[in-house]
Amino acid sequence: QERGGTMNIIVQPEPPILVLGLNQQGPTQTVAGKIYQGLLTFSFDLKPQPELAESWEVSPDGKVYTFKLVKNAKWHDGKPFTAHDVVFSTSKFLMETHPRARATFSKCEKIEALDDYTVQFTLKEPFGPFLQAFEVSSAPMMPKHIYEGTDFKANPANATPIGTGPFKFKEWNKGSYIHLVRNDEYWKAGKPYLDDIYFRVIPDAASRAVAVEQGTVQQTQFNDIETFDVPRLKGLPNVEMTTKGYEFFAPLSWIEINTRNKPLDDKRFRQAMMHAIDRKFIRDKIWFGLGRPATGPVNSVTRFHEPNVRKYDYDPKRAEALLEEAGYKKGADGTRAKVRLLVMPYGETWTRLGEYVKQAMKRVGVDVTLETTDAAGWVNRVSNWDYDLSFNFVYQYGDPALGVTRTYVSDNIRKGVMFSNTMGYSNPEVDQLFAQAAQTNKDEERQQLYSAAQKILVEDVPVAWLLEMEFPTFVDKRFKNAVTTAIGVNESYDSVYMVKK
Amino acid sequence: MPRIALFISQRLVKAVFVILAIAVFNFFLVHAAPGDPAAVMAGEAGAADAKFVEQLRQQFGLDRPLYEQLGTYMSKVVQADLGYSYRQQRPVFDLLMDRLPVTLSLTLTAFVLALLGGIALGTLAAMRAGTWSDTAITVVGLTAYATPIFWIGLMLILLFSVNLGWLPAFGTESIGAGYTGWEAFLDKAKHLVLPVTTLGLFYMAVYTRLTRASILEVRDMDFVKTARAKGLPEWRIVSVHILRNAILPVITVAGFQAGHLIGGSILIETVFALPGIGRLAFEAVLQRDYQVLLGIFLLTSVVVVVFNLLTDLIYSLVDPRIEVAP
Amino acid sequence: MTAAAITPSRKGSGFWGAFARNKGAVIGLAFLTLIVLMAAFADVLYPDSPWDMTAMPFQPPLSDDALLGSDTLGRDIAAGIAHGARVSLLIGLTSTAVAVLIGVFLGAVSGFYGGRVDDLVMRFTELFQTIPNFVLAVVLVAIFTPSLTSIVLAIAIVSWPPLARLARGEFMSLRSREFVHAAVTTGQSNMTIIWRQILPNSLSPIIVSASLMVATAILLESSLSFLGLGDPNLMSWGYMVGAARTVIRQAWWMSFFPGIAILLTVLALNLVGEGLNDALNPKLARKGRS
Amino acid sequence: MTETPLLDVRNLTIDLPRGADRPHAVQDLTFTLEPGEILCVVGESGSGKSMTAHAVLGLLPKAVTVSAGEIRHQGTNVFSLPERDQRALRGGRIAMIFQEPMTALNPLMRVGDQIDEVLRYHTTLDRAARRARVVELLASVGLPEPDHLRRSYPFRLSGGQRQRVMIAMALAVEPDILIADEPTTALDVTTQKQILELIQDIQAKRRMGVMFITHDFGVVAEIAHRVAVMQRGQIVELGTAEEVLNHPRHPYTRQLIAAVPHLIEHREDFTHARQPVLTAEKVCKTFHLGGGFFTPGRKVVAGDDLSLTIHQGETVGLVGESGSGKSTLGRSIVGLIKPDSGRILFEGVDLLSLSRPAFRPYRRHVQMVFQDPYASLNPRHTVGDIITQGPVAFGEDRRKALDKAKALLTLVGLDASAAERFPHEFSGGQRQRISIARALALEPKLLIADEPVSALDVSVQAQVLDLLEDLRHRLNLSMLFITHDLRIAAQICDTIAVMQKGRIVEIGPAKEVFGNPQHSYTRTLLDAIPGKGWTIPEDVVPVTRRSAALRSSA
Ligand SMILES: Nc1ncnc2c1ncn2[C@@H]1O[C@H](COP(=O)(O)OP(=O)(O)OP(=O)(O)O)[C@@H](O)[C@H]1O
Ligand SMILES: Nc1ncnc2c1ncn2[C@@H]1O[C@H](COP(=O)(O)OP(=O)(O)OP(=O)(O)O)[C@@H](O)[C@H]1O
Ligand SMILES: [Mg+2]
Ligand SMILES: [Mg+2]
Repeated sequence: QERGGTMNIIVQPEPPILVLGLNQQGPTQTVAGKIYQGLLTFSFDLKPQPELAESWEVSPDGKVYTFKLVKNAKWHDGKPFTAHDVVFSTSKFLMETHPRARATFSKCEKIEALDDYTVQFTLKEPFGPFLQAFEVSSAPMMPKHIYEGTDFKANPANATPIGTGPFKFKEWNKGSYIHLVRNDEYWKAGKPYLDDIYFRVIPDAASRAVAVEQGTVQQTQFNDIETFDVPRLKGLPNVEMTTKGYEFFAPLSWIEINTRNKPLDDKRFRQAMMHAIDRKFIRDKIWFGLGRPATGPVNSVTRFHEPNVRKYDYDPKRAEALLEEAGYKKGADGTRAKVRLLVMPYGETWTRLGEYVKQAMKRVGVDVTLETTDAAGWVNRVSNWDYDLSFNFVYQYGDPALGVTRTYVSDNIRKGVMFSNTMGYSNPEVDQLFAQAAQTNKDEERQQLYSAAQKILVEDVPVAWLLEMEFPTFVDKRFKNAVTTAIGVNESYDSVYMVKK
Repeated sequence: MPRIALFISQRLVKAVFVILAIAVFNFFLVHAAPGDPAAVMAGEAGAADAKFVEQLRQQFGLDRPLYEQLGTYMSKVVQADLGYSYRQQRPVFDLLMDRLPVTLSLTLTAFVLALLGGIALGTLAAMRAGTWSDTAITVVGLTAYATPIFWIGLMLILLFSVNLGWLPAFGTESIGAGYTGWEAFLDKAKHLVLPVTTLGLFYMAVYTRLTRASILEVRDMDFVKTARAKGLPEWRIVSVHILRNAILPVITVAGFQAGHLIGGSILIETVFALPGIGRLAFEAVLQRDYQVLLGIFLLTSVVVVVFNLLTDLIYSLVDPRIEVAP
Repeated sequence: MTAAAITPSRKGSGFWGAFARNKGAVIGLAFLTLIVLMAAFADVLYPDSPWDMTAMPFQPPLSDDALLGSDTLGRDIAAGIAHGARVSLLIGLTSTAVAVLIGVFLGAVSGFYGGRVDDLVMRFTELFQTIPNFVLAVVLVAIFTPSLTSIVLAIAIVSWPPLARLARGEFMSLRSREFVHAAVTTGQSNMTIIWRQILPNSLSPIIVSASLMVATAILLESSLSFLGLGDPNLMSWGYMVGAARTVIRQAWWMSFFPGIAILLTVLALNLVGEGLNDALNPKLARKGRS
Repeated sequence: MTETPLLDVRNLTIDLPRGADRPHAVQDLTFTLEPGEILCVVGESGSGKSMTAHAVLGLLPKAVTVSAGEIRHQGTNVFSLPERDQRALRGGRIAMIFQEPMTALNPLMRVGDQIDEVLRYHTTLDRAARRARVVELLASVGLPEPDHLRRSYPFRLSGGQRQRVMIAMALAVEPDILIADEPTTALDVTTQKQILELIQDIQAKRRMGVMFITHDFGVVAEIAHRVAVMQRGQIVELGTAEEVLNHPRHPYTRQLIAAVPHLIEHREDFTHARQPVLTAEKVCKTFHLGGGFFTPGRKVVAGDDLSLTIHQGETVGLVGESGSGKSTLGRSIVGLIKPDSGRILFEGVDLLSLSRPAFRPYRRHVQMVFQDPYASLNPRHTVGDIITQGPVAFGEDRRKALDKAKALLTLVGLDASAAERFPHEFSGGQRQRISIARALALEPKLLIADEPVSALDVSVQAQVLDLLEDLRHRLNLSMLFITHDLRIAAQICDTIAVMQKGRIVEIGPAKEVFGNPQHSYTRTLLDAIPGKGWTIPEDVVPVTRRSAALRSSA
């Protein structure tokens, strides 16, 4: 483990800004994760690990969380990092700018610094996944001395982000690359090892693949490499592929179903869809082997997953039977029903998926008309419920209370809001189970409640789950320790090093 | 030359009106779309509550009535202020200026090469009309003209970067290589070879065809006969008498297209991953970045207008008959 | 402008004679006929939908179940090309037709009436010519969401200005021709003059540029599809190249064949257009050869 | 003749490419050109005059080849010379002037440079010497301010000036042969006269051999020493000017000469007792050209206080040089142009005060025959359509109109079956008959004829004029006849109005205007008519007499 080396990492799309507190898009997280840090990070099995907090305690009633901070951490401008920064970040900055953090920290009654290196959070009532909210993207620590009393979004310092992380912002050539350099005064002694990290913007998928092959870049993550390139790149001698490091996100994809519209309001129709679509085919031929067919609303790597639920095997006959039963008889042209499918504008793969679903549904007599739109149109239409079917995938952030509940509970049916319960699914029993499960911090109790909820949901099919998605991370074999935690490439990379030959 | 000054001021006044009209037209066009930048950002954030979207809308001024937004926009345009891109957190003008060098170096190089090559090939073909070299030039030109530009780009990448490994396939420079001076220039030039070739090929075909047709037309004119009757050598007849007269329609079309090269560069910049205006435009459409999109529209309109003006000027220099008439 | 320019080509032998003398045009016409036949009989050649996954994915050309190979989802490339011919021709023809309608109407009005009307129409045309074509097309399609209608309209909207200028020029010059003056002095109405006297005589250059415009429209459509702005329910060649570009290195055939199909069709249209030019505008034709 | 001729053309045959209207452009041509001689080559259009000239210079189009014969320049066979020497010959020893002064100069080059080019490639003079020579040349062809003119572009010069520049260019290195291919056809009579004098003058001074191509016998009579008459690629008659002009032997020559319009006295005087049909009073028209935001643009006065009366059965001739405003007046009368002021009274009604719909009924009474028989017929309509469109527009039944059209076609000397054919299937003269039939279809009272024969060959011209003359008598038409050819005007007009720069400078009975011109401009015009000294020989029947015979027999 020696010092030195430059790492080129693809970043795509180009982040709009690097201040993680202000923007939490995927690419921002990957880049800013090296600059900013959170109090905690997570092991692959989603157990909290120390980062800026060296230890923490939870009171027995689950309402008081106390964190001890590391003492030698410094901001990139040399100012010490203290408990006051934590309080400022969680009670002021993120409350204003970070929707996810706002949801979590508004559950706090008070947040206070007991001394310079101790912070205490007191909750109004117990909240099971509270610790999950301290990872770097969920609660990045922001420097109080720079932002206090300013308009956070308009602060000129946003152009030169200041964090506590192992790498400092150096230069941003828009449209081309972002250059980070080693933070020589990093609080972990002897770290980091790398001298420079370049994040390179390469918008064209084919070009990204070429970049990996030619060794111009040493790492790609998330969707950087289109699925069809994965098998080929996997075979390259100079890189290694892993799908680990996404456990915290645990994305789950599904067909979003507007249950207000006919014929989608009929449970049997939705069940028929589950039978009509071959999820193995999708995994193998569209995602080229990445991912696992989904069985229900909770990803199997997320906590409280319940495997024993109703199974929907690929079975067009069964699907047709269900459609018959629901009264959708074949018309003269062999069509039972017509629906529209608004394809998600996030790349080729989703377009292919749309084409597949169209053909698969046609086989059971349902005529699907594809509609495409840009990102704005998609968000606009889905959040305003102007669609029949669409695709979607969401991150689960390690705990059903953070990433699953929001999709299915009826008090999250909010017109105009994306990633809410846009399906319009409403089941009081499910609402009840999710509410109870969030308010306890006893794991067995939570497991029971979540299992019950999952069974009901799988029976009701509010969305047609497709895949527990996996993302491939390609890393040049010379670089070690890139993926070590459940947040994978969003880690600080303070322990990544290059093996020189 | 007061005549020229008069002419220019006349054209400028006209151009300003055209550009303002375009600004208004674009404003309504862009706002006719469903969805707004706030929605996109909410979508990309992966989670959004109503407050977040509301905040964004307010910040972008999207909560104001449309006419008010138009008023604000136009008053800014008049002051040459292109607005602020909230998505990119930068003034639109800065964004455009960042991207402009790439696009300009791509399009201008392609344009100049295409024009020179096209005129040379067109002349060659026309002067040897009917021979095999004419046929060859015509066939190749027609093929280049009929081939989708993005497809040529892909095939060139496949051949020269992937299979042969001679040239870089994307980007504008080798990052982190630390080149300076001459080396840096060479490196950039190398990155431009494939995109410029792809973009230039199509336009070269256009100019070749045009030059050829124009020369064939001029070749039979009376004054060429006069030149022959004077006993001038062939090269002088071609270069002084035929070419100079034949070049005028080529200049017109070329000037017209120079501005439109930016359109063509959307495809090129996408295929070759160049951070230029074209790609910025495409991204801005998909992300509903109104301010950027309007800025690009304005910029390209200005470029087109400037090029038309230049064409007219060149025309008036080459052709004494055009008394820089409006 | 002499009488030769307006000498009509009614005589069958004259038109076909002039057309047939251009070898390229004959080849182009033959090829175009083939493509039209392919489009017409696509349902007979490949009765299944081109979206059907009939083969194993990534089959190279000449494999058992896919003559030109299969794509990433196992769809037959050959079927896609046959059905894609329909879409390309449909979009090329309809958008050209719309552009011709807009362009000729505006150009005719502008050229015939002149003066203020002309000024107004020409300023309007200039507006459209100042915004780069392709940028405008991309924005239009993106904004009105990609569908057959929006693509056709977008292509038409960016293509009409040259036609308007052409029609204007024709109308202007024909308007001052003596046979038009003769029509005026014999008491014919403006409508009759536009319709019966001028339009038929301005048609041949319009037909020639329309035929070339079909080619341009097909290219435009393919470029839009390449950027992912095609109608998702239609199998078009541009879509095929666009969808296959990402796998170009594993499967060259997926983008190669549709690319060739576009190339050949556009080429054929251009050749036919030039042939038409030779046959319909004999003055230029003579210059083109000798 | 002992000395070798300057130019000796022997048995020259030039092949046309396949598909042309005949196999040879010229066939078995033999003639010579001596120093100090002007040889005029005449003949109808397409007879091969230009081809012969081009062959001498070695400038034949690519597809056209010399298949037999030889051309000797001072004894050496031109064809056997290498390309270099041929080039030296061209422009150096043999120079050429073309028909169209408008297009024969490079529009993008200063005229001085264009002359300079000749000197550069055919002499060893240095820059300054060349410049001096250019100035000298320009002066020698009678151009004013040669040093200034040298730096002008061709578009700034008038047609006559350009032709002078062409001549200066041709004379640059003192060639011994000058070939002039219809050098004055595109020019005004007055300018033509000057150019002809210039050529004669220079030729006499330098003892050049001049081959002068023309189809105008007036010009021939003016300048020729010897004359060669060509028909369909062959020389049918060759002899001294005296012989050919006054004692033509070949029937074709006789036919050509017979068709020459001639300044002759008008045969019958018009009596002014009849009713006026049309009166123009103080008609003014000014055209405004160009102009933009800041520039006012140019003004052209095409009509300035024009007054004129046409009586029933009268033919009024409107003559004057190009651009004097003749057509503007004609067009104003038929309502194609709206004058700025003045009145145009048709049978007492002021046409100019009428609205468009109110004007329409009068249209049928005033019809027009246009200059160009090719451009005035819609090529996409059948002749029947063309003739019936007018009556149909005035509500006549199509059937009936077509029957009438057929009758009209016979009247103008065509077959009734012509109605089914298209204009391009007819010759120029026949087309002009069709457009006359169209004008007559509405049974007009007044016919405006705007240079109806100027685009036609002389022999065809005579036929059409005969026809008009004949119809006028039969139908008792009034006519405004616009022309720039005074010989034609003299032949058929009762009254003559002479126009110059938008004004009518003289108006009166034809006899008086020609016999005793009052205005100096009229005198200049009359003076400029070429070949005045020559009268058509007695044994060749003059056109008018023939037409009178035709009329009485009909
Ligand atoms: N470039 C050419 N290619 C083929 N045939 C030609 C060409 N130019 C002229 N001809 C033909 O050659 C013949 C002689 O033409 P030429 O130009 O010598 O006639 P001309 O006597 O000069 O007539 P005009 O009085 O109209 O000038 C005509 O039949 C004409 O159609
Ligand atoms: N429509 C027009 N617009 C502008 N100027 C015109 C127009 N028509 C004629 N003129 C100008 O008016 C003047 C008189 O033209 P007109 O056609 O009446 O002359 P003309 O005597 O008939 O000449 P020509 O013998 O050449 O036919 C010319 O200088 C001409 O350029
Ligand atoms: Mg001639
Ligand atoms: Mg006239």
